Amino acid sequence: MTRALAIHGLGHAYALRTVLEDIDLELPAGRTVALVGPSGCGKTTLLHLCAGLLTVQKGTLENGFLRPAVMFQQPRLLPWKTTRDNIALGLKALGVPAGERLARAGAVGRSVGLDELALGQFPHALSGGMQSRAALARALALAPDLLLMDEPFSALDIGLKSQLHRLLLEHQAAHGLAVLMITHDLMEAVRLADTLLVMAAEPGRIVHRVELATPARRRGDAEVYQTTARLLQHPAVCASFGLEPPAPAENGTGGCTVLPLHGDSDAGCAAPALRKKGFSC
Amino acid sequence: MTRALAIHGLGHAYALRTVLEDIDLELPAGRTVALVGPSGCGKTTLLHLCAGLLTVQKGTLENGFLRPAVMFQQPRLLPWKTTRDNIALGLKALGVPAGERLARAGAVGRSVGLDELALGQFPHALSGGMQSRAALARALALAPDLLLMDEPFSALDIGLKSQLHRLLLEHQAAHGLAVLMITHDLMEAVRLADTLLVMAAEPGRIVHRVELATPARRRGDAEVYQTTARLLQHPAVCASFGLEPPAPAENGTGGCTVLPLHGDSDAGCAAPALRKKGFSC
Amino acid sequence: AGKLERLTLSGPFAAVSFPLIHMVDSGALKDVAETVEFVPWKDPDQLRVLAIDGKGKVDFIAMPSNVAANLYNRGVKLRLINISTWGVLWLVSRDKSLKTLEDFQGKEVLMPFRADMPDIVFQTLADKAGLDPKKNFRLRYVGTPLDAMQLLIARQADHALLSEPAVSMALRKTKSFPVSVIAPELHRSVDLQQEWGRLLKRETRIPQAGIAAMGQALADPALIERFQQAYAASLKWCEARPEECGALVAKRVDMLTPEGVADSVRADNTAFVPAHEAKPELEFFFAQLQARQPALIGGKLPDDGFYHAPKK
Amino acid sequence: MTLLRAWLTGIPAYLWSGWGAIASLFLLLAAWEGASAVHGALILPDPGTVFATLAGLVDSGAAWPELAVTARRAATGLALAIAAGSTLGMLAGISMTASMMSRPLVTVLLGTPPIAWLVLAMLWFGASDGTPVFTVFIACFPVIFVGALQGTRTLDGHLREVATVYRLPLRMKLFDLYLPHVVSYLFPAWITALGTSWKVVVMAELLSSADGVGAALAVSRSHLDTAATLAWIAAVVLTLLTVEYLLLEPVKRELEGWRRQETEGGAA
Amino acid sequence: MTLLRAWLTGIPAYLWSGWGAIASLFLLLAAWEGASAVHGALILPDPGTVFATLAGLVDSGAAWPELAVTARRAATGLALAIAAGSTLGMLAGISMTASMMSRPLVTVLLGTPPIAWLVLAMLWFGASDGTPVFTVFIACFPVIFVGALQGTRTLDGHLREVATVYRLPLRMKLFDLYLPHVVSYLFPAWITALGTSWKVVVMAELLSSADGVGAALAVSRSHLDTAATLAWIAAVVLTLLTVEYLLLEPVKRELEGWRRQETEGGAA
Ligand SMILES: Nc1ncnc2c1ncn2[C@@H]1O[C@H](COP(=O)(O)OP(=O)(O)OP(=O)(O)O)[C@@H](O)[C@H]1O
Ligand SMILES: Nc1ncnc2c1ncn2[C@@H]1O[C@H](COP(=O)(O)OP(=O)(O)OP(=O)(O)O)[C@@H](O)[C@H]1O
Ligand SMILES: [Mg+2]
Ligand SMILES: [Mg+2]
Repeated sequence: MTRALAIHGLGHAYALRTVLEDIDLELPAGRTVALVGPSGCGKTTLLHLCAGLLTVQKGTLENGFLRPAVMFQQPRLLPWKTTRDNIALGLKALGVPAGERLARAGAVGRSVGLDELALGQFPHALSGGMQSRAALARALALAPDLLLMDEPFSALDIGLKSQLHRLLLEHQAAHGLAVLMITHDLMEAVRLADTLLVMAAEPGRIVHRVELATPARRRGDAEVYQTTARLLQHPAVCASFGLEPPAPAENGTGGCTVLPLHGDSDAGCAAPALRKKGFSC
Repeated sequence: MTRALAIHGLGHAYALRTVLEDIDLELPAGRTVALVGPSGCGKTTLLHLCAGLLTVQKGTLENGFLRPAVMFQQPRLLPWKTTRDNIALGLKALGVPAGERLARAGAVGRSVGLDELALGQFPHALSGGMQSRAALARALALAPDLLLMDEPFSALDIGLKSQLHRLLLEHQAAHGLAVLMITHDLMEAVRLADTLLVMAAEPGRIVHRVELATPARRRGDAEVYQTTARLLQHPAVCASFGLEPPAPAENGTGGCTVLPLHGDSDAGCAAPALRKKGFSC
Repeated sequence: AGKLERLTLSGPFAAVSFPLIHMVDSGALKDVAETVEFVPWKDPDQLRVLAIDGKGKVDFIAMPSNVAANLYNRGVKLRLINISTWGVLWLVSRDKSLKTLEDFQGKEVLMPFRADMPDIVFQTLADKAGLDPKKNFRLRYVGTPLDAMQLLIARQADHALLSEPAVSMALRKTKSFPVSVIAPELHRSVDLQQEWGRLLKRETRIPQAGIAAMGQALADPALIERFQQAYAASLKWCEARPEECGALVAKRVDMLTPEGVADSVRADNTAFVPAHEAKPELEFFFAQLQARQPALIGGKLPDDGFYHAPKK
Repeated sequence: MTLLRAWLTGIPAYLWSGWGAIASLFLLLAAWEGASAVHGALILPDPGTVFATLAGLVDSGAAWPELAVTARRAATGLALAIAAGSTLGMLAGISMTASMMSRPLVTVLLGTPPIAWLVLAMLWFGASDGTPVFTVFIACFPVIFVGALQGTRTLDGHLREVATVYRLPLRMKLFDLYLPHVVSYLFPAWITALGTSWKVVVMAELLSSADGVGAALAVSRSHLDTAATLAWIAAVVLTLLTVEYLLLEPVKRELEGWRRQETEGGAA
Repeated sequence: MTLLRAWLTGIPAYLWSGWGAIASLFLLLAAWEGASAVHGALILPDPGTVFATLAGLVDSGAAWPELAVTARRAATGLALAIAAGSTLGMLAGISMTASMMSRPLVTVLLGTPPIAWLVLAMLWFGASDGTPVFTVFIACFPVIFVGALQGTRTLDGHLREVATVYRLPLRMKLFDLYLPHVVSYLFPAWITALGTSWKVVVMAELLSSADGVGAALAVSRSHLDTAATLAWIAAVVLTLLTVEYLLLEPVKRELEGWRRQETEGGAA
């Protein structure tokens, strides 16, 4: 089997409720796919399917990677292990001897900004962001060839976020890592991904696909910004996020609004539409 | 006691480790204070002190509000109660009869975008974003006069985020709600807050304070953007987030970089500095 | 014949076993076997384990006669060889004036072991006296004689049906410090053996317990004969020297005191009677039991194979 | 009402999933049969004989009154122990001091051989139901207490904070916060206590009482009637299995429903 | 090693926090004294007399050998039950089928009065230690099994997914994932089993043994020597308290250290 993740016509239902339909996705080694979409559209479900935590009900999923690692939406650290031991969990499972394992865990922990004190504490004594960094470190420590990440940076401040973006890109360059990541931050997705998939809800499906030609490490801020802005102009994307596309006549740059920072223009942005019926209060 | 939260010289230590020092803060009814700062600097600790979950060790904290509500960083829903019952928890504690309580819980739940199906499910069957919305609804259902929120919108997509921003502002206008919120999204803070406090770590302290004069509901996108950009120029803020302020000569707008979308200019932005020693990998 | 390697005697902590203990202690059977040992049994479960055939663990075992019949009827290979205990049942009472069964009418009587032989004997006698055991007495069943004794001493009850050596132990206890300070004296009241004779118009004795032969002994009439002699001698020795017998037994059995055993030996009604001679009395006794509680003897009267008869 | 409904609707699905249980009971019977063949009927009669004897006891009407008496005593003692043990255990779990103070008493209760109580119980309760009920209570109370105590102390501190913040009154704290969590600790304790109660009541009757299964057992034991002895024991165990599978399990399934769905959702 | 160190370092802090426990034991003594005054020395001798008798037994050297024998039997049976119950319970908890199959057997074990086993045990083990050890095992095994089973089944599904994803081998699953969670269920079970083991071994010796505390108890009981009877029982209970507080509790504190800190951090 080639080192790639190949999904064709994948569907999933919880009991009688279909949450995913007809998903197609290719993820070869060394590439990054970012998944964006409204809350509850089935992103996590798709990720869990890729991780083998849910059985495939419909369609096919072929995972040719040898050493996948998953970072869940919640940190899911083992509360009875110190942060260092938590990070070393995957290594222990591989049979790495204690000394080496803890040294490597410590190094990875420090690389995501956890100091010695934090590494020695139990998870409950860590702040939210520190917990999610520990979870990220646990995944990275494995030196995986496929990294599945569910909103990995959402609990982090802007400084840490950009540091970890760099870390991830370096890691990817060094190890040829394939990454499937879920994020709510469009700009983050555009910055890191080679392929960007936009999902819509009910049932969860892919409605838009963007391929980014420039390699992520050489992608400039301007390009990131422009791509994001273009993305927000796309009707399918607006519809998926329940945003009203502004009338093209009114606004030169076009695109739906919300993240209004797409220029210095103070064009009047339409208020986002109500996504669900009965949206009141 | 007046309906206000007044904090003076507040400090806190876990065991021997000081995490908060000399915090001063005033939050009168109807106002919003946003707290931003690097991960692990003590924001959640401060919020828990305000919520009365930690005993005050140093300084004074006076809370004159009658009905505070807290939204934690993690959803913390009771796993054995359906979403609707979870939202109604605070109402049940107040002795609201079952019928009315569930009706009100349903209404609030729908207002944050949870449909009937989700309201009837147990929390584990909700997606991450749905859980955090349920936690928000639980706090809002109480019709509190003080709302303490820890990263309330970080698990939500752009569309929902802006919807809930509007919801919060409406709620505040209608009930004169005081809000203390923690966020990692500077723009969100600038959009919603009347006062913005920037914290730095080790020990956690307030290093910068911004008062926003325009009421939040009338704050335009342009203003939000400009204030955010100005904020990122401030050396204390840059230092707190571990960002290198770009040399003023090179860049017209100045300010440290990271969120590079502060204009169409594609000025070369310096890479963020490493915040901790030993940052490697 | 060659000497046996091991000879095992067994019995409960009651009068039937005292001679067995003396036999082991005095080396009466030294010429028959290398080692002779005594193994006590305390409850029906232990008895069952000792009694399973095929194992050949026990050779002579002391037990109540009805239990022997019961085991025999259930297919255990054993034969009754003698009866030595002819009366150990007494009513113990706080009231000196009660002389006959009729005097106990309307009184609460503690009765250990429901539906066991003493209970059935009591009921039979009551019936013969024209009384309904259920209506004319208030029988309170308790688990063990110990519980009955404890209730007596604690003055929670005034009358109890007990057997030796429990009777003697209880009487001794109530006269000795510190018990007597609180509990007034107890009296050996009605002798059930006397009542048996009076009401059933027979000899004043009940064939209550004896020895059964099992295992290797069954096939060895000479061994049985030898045992019978030794047993009869030891029984006589005990009767003649209650004090010495008491000391001997109490040394082996922690639960009994020398005085209690001695009293018991003085009081009980012993006589060595080979099984075939006791057969009529036994059959009468079994018939009485069968009439009320067939399960006590295993449902039917044992056939002739049950009674050991020496070859003339 | 909800419990009753759950009980009724739960049964069919439950029976279906009970095949494993039935299979293993048959395995047990087979082992019994084997042991009986080895040891002979005096020591261990075979299941056929025993169940025939039991059927005889039931037919003759001898079984029901004794079983009813014993069941009444076991149920009373158990109910008292469950009520007192669950409540006191949870209260002790909430307060650190109460927990420190109650623990050694529980150990004393647990470790004292019943012999020590029996005389006192006979004095206090005489020949009434009191003695076996008291014995059952003493035997079951600490088991349940310890479970409730531990369950209360292991509640997630985060949820406790939610309760503080939303100002739950004590009643709600007990019933909406602690109980649903503690139930998962109480259930093994209840199952243990249920089994224990039957065993203990039989033993107590055996030692002290004139009626009930234990007394019947004592009689058949002294008659060396092994088949009847085992028939009585079989009656006890069958009653116990019935109670557990028709009553306790469906209740458990209902109360822990949220947990089951979680597992299924997570691993399906 | 870590356990041993934890045991040693835990003691001083532990003793300090033990005042509440000691206070409640004194309350118990007071109640005993009161009851003794009401019922008289014959039924319930006062604590002073009993402890004097116990001191006499200890001085005369009569107590230690019996206690040692009994302790050996209780410890053996308990160790076997803990090993088998914890392991099998956890395995049954991991597999749904195993859990379905084992539950009724456990109920049968729990609910069968020891009378039913005793004959078989005597037959298999004779007069050796076997019978009491077996009885203890039978009494303690189901308690521990049920605790382990329930503990395993209540592990957070999320953490189980982590184990799947990080491909933990079975050994790690047991020791790094399940055991630390299950321990919180096992501890009440272990405490219960510890108490039960002492009680049961004494009762078994009382019925079937020539030595040990139970046999001594039988003797003093047959002499109607209430003071000695209670002295033996006091000896058993004191030993039990010692074992529990010097051994089990410190171990528990160590193993559940992460939980304690959590509570303190959360509520301090
Ligand atoms: N275990 C489950 N049982 C039943 N329904 C579930 C379960 N898990 C998720 N769902 C439902 O499936 C849908 C998709 O959930 P999923 O967690 O995949 O969303 P998501 O895209 O990750 O959302 P978010 O961005 O909020 O995390 C939701 O409507 C949710 O209610
Ligand atoms: N219960 C605790 N015991 C000991 N230390 C703690 C505890 N809770 C938090 N800390 C420490 O206090 C510091 C501040 O934590 P806090 O949760 O307040 O950070 P935060 O600002 O909310 O961070 P984040 O943005 O990552 O949520 C951290 O270094 C953390 O390790
Ligand atoms: Mg998700
Ligand atoms: Mg925080």
